[in-house]
Amino acid sequence: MEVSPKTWFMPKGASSIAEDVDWLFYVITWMSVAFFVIITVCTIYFMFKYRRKRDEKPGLTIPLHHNTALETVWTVIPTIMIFFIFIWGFRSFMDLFVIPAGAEEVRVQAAQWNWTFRHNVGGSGNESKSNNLHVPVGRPIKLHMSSSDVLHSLFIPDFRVKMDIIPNRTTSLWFTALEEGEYDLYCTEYCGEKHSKMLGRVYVMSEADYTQWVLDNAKAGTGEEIYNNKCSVCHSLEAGNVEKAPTWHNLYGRTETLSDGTTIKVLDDYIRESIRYPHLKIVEGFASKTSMAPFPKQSVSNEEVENIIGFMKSLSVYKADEANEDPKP
Amino acid sequence: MSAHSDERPHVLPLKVYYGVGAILFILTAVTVLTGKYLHLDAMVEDVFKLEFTGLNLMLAMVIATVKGTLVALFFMHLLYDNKIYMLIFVGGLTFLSFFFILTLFDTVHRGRVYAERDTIWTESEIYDQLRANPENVLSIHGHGDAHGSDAHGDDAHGSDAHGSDAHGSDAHGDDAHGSDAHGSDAHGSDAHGSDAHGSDAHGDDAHGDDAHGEAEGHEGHGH
Amino acid sequence: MSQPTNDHGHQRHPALAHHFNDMEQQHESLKMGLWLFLVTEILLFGGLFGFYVFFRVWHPELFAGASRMLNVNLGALNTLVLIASSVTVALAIRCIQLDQPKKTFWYLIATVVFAGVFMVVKYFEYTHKFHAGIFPGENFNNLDFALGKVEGVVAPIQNPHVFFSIYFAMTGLHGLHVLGGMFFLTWVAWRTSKGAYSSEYFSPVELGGLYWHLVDLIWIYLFPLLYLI
Amino acid sequence: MNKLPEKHFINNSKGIKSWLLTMDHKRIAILYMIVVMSAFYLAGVFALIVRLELAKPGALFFKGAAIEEPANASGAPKGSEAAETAVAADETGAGPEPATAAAATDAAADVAVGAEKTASNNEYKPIDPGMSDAAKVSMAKSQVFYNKMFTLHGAIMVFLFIIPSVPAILGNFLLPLMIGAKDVAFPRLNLASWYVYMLGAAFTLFAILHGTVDTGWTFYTPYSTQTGGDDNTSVIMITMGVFILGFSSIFTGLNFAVTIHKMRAPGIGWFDMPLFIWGIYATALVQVLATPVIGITMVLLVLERWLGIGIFDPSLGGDPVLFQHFFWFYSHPAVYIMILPGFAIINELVTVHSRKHIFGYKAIGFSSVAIALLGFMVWGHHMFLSGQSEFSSMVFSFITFFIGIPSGIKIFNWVATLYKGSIAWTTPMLYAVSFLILFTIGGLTGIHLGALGVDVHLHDTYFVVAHFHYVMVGGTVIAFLGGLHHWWPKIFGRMYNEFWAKISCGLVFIGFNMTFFTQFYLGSQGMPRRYHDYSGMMKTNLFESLHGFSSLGALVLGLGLFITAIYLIHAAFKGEPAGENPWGGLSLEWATTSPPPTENFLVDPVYSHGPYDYDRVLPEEMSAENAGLKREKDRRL
Repeated sequence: MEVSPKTWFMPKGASSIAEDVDWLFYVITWMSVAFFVIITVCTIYFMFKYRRKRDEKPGLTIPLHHNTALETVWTVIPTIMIFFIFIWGFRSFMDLFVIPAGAEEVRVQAAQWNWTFRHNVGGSGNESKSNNLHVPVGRPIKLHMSSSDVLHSLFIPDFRVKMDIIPNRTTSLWFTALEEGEYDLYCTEYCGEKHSKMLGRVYVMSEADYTQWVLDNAKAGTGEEIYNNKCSVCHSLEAGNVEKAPTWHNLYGRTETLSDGTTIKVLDDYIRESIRYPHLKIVEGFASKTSMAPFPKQSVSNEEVENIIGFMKSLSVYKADEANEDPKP
Repeated sequence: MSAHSDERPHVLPLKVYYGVGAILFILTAVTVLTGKYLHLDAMVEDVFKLEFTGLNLMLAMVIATVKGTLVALFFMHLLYDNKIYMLIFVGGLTFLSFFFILTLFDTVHRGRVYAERDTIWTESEIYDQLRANPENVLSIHGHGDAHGSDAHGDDAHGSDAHGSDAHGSDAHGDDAHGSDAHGSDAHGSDAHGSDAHGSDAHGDDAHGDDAHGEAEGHEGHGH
Repeated sequence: MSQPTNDHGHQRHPALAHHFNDMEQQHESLKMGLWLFLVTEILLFGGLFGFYVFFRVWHPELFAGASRMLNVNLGALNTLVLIASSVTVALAIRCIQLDQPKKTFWYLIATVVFAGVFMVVKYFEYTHKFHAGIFPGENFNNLDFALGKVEGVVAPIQNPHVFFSIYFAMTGLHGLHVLGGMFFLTWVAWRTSKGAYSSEYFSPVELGGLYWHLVDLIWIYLFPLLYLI
Repeated sequence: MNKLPEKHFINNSKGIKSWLLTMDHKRIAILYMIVVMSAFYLAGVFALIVRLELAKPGALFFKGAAIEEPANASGAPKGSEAAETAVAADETGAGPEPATAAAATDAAADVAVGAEKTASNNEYKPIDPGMSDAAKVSMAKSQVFYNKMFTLHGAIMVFLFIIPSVPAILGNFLLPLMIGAKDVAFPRLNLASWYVYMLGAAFTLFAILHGTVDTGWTFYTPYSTQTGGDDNTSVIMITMGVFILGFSSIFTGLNFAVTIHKMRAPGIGWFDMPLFIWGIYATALVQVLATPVIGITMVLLVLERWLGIGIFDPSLGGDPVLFQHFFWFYSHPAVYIMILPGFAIINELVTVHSRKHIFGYKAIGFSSVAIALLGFMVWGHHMFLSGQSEFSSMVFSFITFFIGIPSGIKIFNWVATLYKGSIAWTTPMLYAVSFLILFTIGGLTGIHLGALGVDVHLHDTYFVVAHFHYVMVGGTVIAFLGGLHHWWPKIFGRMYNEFWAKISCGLVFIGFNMTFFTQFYLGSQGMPRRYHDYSGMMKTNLFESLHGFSSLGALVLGLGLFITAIYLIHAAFKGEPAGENPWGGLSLEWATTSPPPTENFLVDPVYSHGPYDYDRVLPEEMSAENAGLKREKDRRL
């Protein structure tokens, strides 16, 4: 996978999938040029060859109504060609949509007319925020995107990646930057007045520069911060300390049995639901203790819920991608 | 065009109309009864130990389709008319099914590759506002009895601490389901609030005999 | 092609438009035109049924829970009323085909009366909901669902206003179509009483009837989907 | 020399009432022509404004905006702030606190990136902080103005011009003539569709004047349900306008479908009609089956904005992607409502001007209907990246490829029709040939966008803009211009000036290619769609040169279309009489006087020869007196 050069049609392909996408683009283009040349040459040639002279009285023309052989040829050949294009197109689409294991996750928050990129600082729950995207070279990066108001779309032309961002969902895309440098980042889903000003830059840095940059920009750990002033009163972080509520130590990813006997895996959705509606799925043994009050949006915003999840992830040995058995409390 | 059309267009005998009408009545009764009292999912589960959901809906749809085809074939003369009308009618339905099927491909399979990409359904803010000031919230069991704080457990998590409603906070702990007798509804204190919807004052609303959400007929509505 | 007078020699029927050759062509054209219009109606309501299907696939528990609030008895009564009106309008068409304008007139009036009953029952349903604070969309003003206090439903239901928006959209649009049908059938009944229609020219009666059957057909699907889940 | 018949449908009754209450399909066609063409030129002006704005980076309009004028003139919900983006936004990452532009000092702009303790503080900021306040105010105002311009260009072109244009003007005029009928099946419904169109146009015009429609012609939620804050009127006005225009489209489609089925002259079967009728029939099917869905979508969008019913707006429990499904379920068949009449016209132009039997009559006829039906199953290719499930993207991409086949077959058949013909280089023929070339480019670039992998890069960029302009302008508009020139003598009985027609055809062809071929490069280089300004990017100067050239082309295209309007209107009143059959056509509309009498034919036509029998019948033998050839009925074998 090397960088595909900047050509008349395509910008520099500085990501791993750029080469495959460019190849498909050129194949379709040259096939189209071939068809276009056939049609235009025939048309122009017929126009000149059978041109009616200025004062010629035209008589009857040949009774050529149809020619089944010719018609089947020009139906079957295009069908085969486009079927081949579809297969190739779908294969590269799948490469774009399936995120390789071990990709570092960067949270993207698109708001009306600015970007906020959040990088986890070495698993300490702290985060560093910036308006521009800073990525290490050579490693797959996953952008975990959500919008806080209207539809947006993150597009990096040089990496050939684009994905819409929707308020009520998290969408994601991935790329592996091959060459250090600065690239443009656009919003390509019309989002209102400053849609054309919702720009950003992608700074591709070496591994060392990247880790240095992330540490420099680390802000107060939002995950930890919320825990300290809202959750620490009941939930503890040490293993086994469960007198009031389940400990968060190794909680993420563990399989818990609920008070009504069903078992669930403690993942993002369960945590989100339990913060909003704690009485729905109470782990067995904790139903009798003082029940947890629901945290509506005013007290813990969706953003902060995501940070809590990030913080809980950092407290547990469970890794989302690899198959690993339950972490012990 | 047929130059000569028979004067008397095709007329069905009377008993066809009455027969079809009767069948439709019976089918309506059947679908109402099965809908209300027959729980197919549970029955199939104990009898055949098979896990199905939405069997009731399927049965209701089958009955509705039978009724629909009866109306279409006999009342709308599709059976006896030029087949082009049948083609138009069925064509319309097929295009509708294209739309449903292809859109369901999207809505059903959203989280299929990555669960995180599925839609996150959050509660809309209007309920937070309703919880914030419950005094002018109406309810199924009657008018504007302040539901304030007899919600599940202590809901007073800073969202509606103001104790203005005359009830005070009901007992903590789980709320008695459904039987929250509100006889002593402090109608007076927030009468203005609860009828803000322009519906004229009802005097004594049908509080007492409100049989669990199904106001029998309309004796309660004095207007 | 026929000269101004019909090639059977007798005078052109007064109701035959100038650009049609004979009554049969006019009648068939009007019927096809109406059937195409009925297809647009099917697709219009199809859009709403679409919302019902997509949101039900997303939130089956919301639909099951929120539909508890609907009064099945009133719904069933409405269905019977509409089917009765469908039978009477079908009989009206049959009578005009047999040259009995008197009976046609009364059958049409019966249809309009049934439609009236349907609308009155719907009025009570709507007011019952408005009293319970169930308004479509943002001004939904009822916490029973959110607190899980609806009879027969334990867990709290999220965003019940979505179900009621779909409910009001569907039954509201259907109600409008019933009203439209009532006006049209009243006009046709008035024209019948004036003797405008006979077995040779009865297109408006048939068109009104076909339209009414479609309105009934839509309610036949609406009723189980909304009330009986 | 030819002379006009003394009595024809234009002069047989005078007065404004005779025009406004006419039941004659030919007069309704002219009423439509006046209104639809004025909508076209109005939207064309908006297009020129959009192109001029993009010619240069930076704001072109409102250059000298006075400083004291507060910036948030547009009443945008968050208060338009010219101070650039601030990372120090609160935890919820919501948009930055609105700071009134006028008071924003430069200091505030610098600190806005927040206390980033970065070694290199040259972090990129989209709006460079050095901009003066006046520049910021003018940027904000011209942005809002630009957004309105491209929205109105799109909405008026799509809903007011291109969907009604060919069916309502040429279809209305020619359909009864070509099948030998006196009028369309429901003349009153035909007139009603014109009045409904006028009502819809009035709503849209009000939305323009009221001024806050900046959602793009696609009205994507949740932006369309939030823009303009609580000032609902203009978005509701334009969506209601679209809803009403939908009815006009349904009435036309319904009318034409019944006419083709029921009103054909005796002896004219489905394969004896000109292929124009097949195209109009396929369009009518699509109009009837697709338009109601946009009707219900617009009604629900209005309810969403007004009552907040929570179906599309995620903050109220809805789903924006569902709106896109509903919108595109109509809008993709709508693009076939646009192109099928274009195909329909090209059949007539190619055969009449090369005086040769069409090649593959059944292939072209059935491919029209096939496109109409397949068109209903492919709308998802507009939404590959909109967050729909990967499975549905695959299904839509697969079906999309099959819709390319029928259009390809049509192009090959038309080119084959030219073989061994006697081709006259008249203006309609020049337009037909430019259609063949331009639509081929448009169709082939569709394959780039259909292939999933490439679409990820090309979606919502100028490549898409170029593609659909090649198909819509290069396809429908060019075919429509060809059709107008072809049937102008039949409608008004007067011939246009051939010299000026060729000049304007050349200008349109050159201007169009200059404008939109460059946009293919713009798009593949990554220039996003609907951007008011592309300053501050790394590729600004590359885009500047391409946009400049494209804007120049737009001026040439505009000039060409302007000249067309002038000489055509002149010809309608003062052109020299053209006679019944100036081009030597064989279909029935050439078998009557031009302009035709009110009842279309002097004597009722009976089938005597096929519309493309140039190998058996000489057009010169046809005459108005006997409505075609008075030969015994020898149906073709």
